[in-house]
Amino acid sequence: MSDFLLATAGAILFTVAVGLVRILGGPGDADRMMAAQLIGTGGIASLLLIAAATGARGVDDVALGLAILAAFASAAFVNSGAPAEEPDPNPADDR
Amino acid sequence: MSAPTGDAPRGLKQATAARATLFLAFWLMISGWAPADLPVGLAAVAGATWTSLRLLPPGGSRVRIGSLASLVASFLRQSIVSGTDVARRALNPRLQLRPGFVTCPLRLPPGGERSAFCALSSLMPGTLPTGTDEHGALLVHCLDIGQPVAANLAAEERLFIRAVGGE
Amino acid sequence: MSVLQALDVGLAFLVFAVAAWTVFAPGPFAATVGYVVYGLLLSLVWIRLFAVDVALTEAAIGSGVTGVLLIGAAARLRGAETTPAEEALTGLTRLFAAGLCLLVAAALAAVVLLLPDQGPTLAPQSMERLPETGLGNPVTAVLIAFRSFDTMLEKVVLVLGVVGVWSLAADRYWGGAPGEARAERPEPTLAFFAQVLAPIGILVGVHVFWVGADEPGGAFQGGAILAAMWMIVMMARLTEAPQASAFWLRLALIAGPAVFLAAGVAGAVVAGGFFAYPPGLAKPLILFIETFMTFTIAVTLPMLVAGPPRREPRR
Amino acid sequence: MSLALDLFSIAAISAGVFFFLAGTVGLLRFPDALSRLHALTKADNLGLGLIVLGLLPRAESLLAALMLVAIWALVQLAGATAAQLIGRAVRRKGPAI
Repeated sequence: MSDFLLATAGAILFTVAVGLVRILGGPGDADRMMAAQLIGTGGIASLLLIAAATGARGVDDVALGLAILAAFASAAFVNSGAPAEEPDPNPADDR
Repeated sequence: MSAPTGDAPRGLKQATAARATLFLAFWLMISGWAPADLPVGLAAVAGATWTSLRLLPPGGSRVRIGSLASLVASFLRQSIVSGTDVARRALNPRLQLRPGFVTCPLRLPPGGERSAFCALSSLMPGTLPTGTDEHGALLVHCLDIGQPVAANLAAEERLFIRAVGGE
Repeated sequence: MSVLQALDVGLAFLVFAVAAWTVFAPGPFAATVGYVVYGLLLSLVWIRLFAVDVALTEAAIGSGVTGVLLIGAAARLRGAETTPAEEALTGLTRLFAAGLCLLVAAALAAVVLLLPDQGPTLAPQSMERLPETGLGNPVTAVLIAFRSFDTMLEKVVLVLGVVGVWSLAADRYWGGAPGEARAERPEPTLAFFAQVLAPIGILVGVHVFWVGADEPGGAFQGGAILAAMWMIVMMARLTEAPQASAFWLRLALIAGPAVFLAAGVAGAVVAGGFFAYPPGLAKPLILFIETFMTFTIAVTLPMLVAGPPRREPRR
Repeated sequence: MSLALDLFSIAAISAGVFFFLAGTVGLLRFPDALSRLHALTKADNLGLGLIVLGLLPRAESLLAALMLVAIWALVQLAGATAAQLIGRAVRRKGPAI
């Protein structure tokens, strides 16, 4: 059974890798951002499978941490784009 | 959020108790039942409850357990349909896609409940909310604009409003 | 070759491929996303090496703190993809830089490959003395007991980092708040996410810190998760970043190292050695120090990410 | 009984892998960024859900099983949020942002 779990973890990593090839190349930054999302979901899936197969302790907390932080890259991406309309206060001006 | 203004203190007390219970259950789940851990757990629960109340002040919504269960059941069913729908379209040799935007007016006013509904609908078949237009209607991206997207969304919204205690 | 070995080889290949992609990526943003993906893959690698503590650190820091910091920086640089300094680089300079990088990589590879099969290790001694600390997690014992002075100085470095970031502010912004003002109406999707996630993240962060005494976890990982929660609340514009001149903020920034140092000095008086813990009291003392460290880390990291003050201080 | 549970695990986890595969095929074939976003979030979230379902009978305790469900729910929340955020960014500024 654990061989099956490891094989499926490998299969998921493989499909994730193929997806990464597609979206890391773009064309847009939004496509690239999806790579972080893809590896987040796929990574957690294979993490859980590997943990179930190898019985490593404490992996639940790692999966929990990754799940909590899975949307942070996308949040930073849209957040950094948001204030572009306002003029950026330029510190170099007042020297 | 149709907040009843008269019994605000009681609503606050109830919301505090409900959220603290929920967070305590979550703490016990991740940390276990050992009595030695309990003081730290209670401190963490207090911190989480304070944060939650500060970020999301309790509104007037009264969650109905029965309606909530049917909403969860509907959500689970919809996520299976949704994933199958994407899989079918992706694996279909002719790639049956008619992507586009549909404008869906919502009855929920802007606020936490509306955001929660948008989060749910982004996991439903073929729909992805991408913000609102100037009239407050939801701009939904769909994989197939031939589907009755707006009608489906309105039906889900009715179910959602019932679950959070509207009507 | 067993399935597990095949998986490990595949994982290693994937990590290598993403690393190579990051180096050769077309532009800073693409490279940054590649780097975030690389970090996530590394947490899988650490799990396979049964280094769950490191996997937790990688997950918390990589997806939370550095991910947000680097993606924010890369998106900000989007308008100016090539700086004048970059344009001035000739082919020869680039070749020289690549050569230097290769040299460093080769030296590191040589060190790893030339290690004796039974590498020099202090692990048996650490495990032997572990019961004296009362802890169950040897990683925490090494960090807070066996090499505590080092760990204390690392936290001082973090505080110095904040001072460095703040010193980039223009004179008139000194003491002000970093980032944008709190929005009149925060963006609903992100606001909802932060409202739901932050309390849960606080529970997880405290749990990871607390469990670190006996299981994988610890002050740094827990503090980093708490830091990420404060960051998402600020990103959603539900709260503003505090003013750099706020007294409570300054106090929070130094609380961890200060308590740690005080415990170290007290050890010199009470337990007969700088940073020695009195026998029997080691575990409660370590947890006491770690509590303040967690708090300081949770405050320091968001301040590093928020950047220099960009608004005039209110008085 | 344990054979039946094993078969259940194998079936659910295999179905999960299938949906990850379908999501990647969607990423490869769908013509625009927003459609690819549908493929990514919906198929992969269902894939993770099925894998969690398959691992539930193998969990050491009830708490461990609940934890798996909580991890799944948090990933759902993250996926829903990220999809909406990226989707809105693409709609506003075009796919080339």
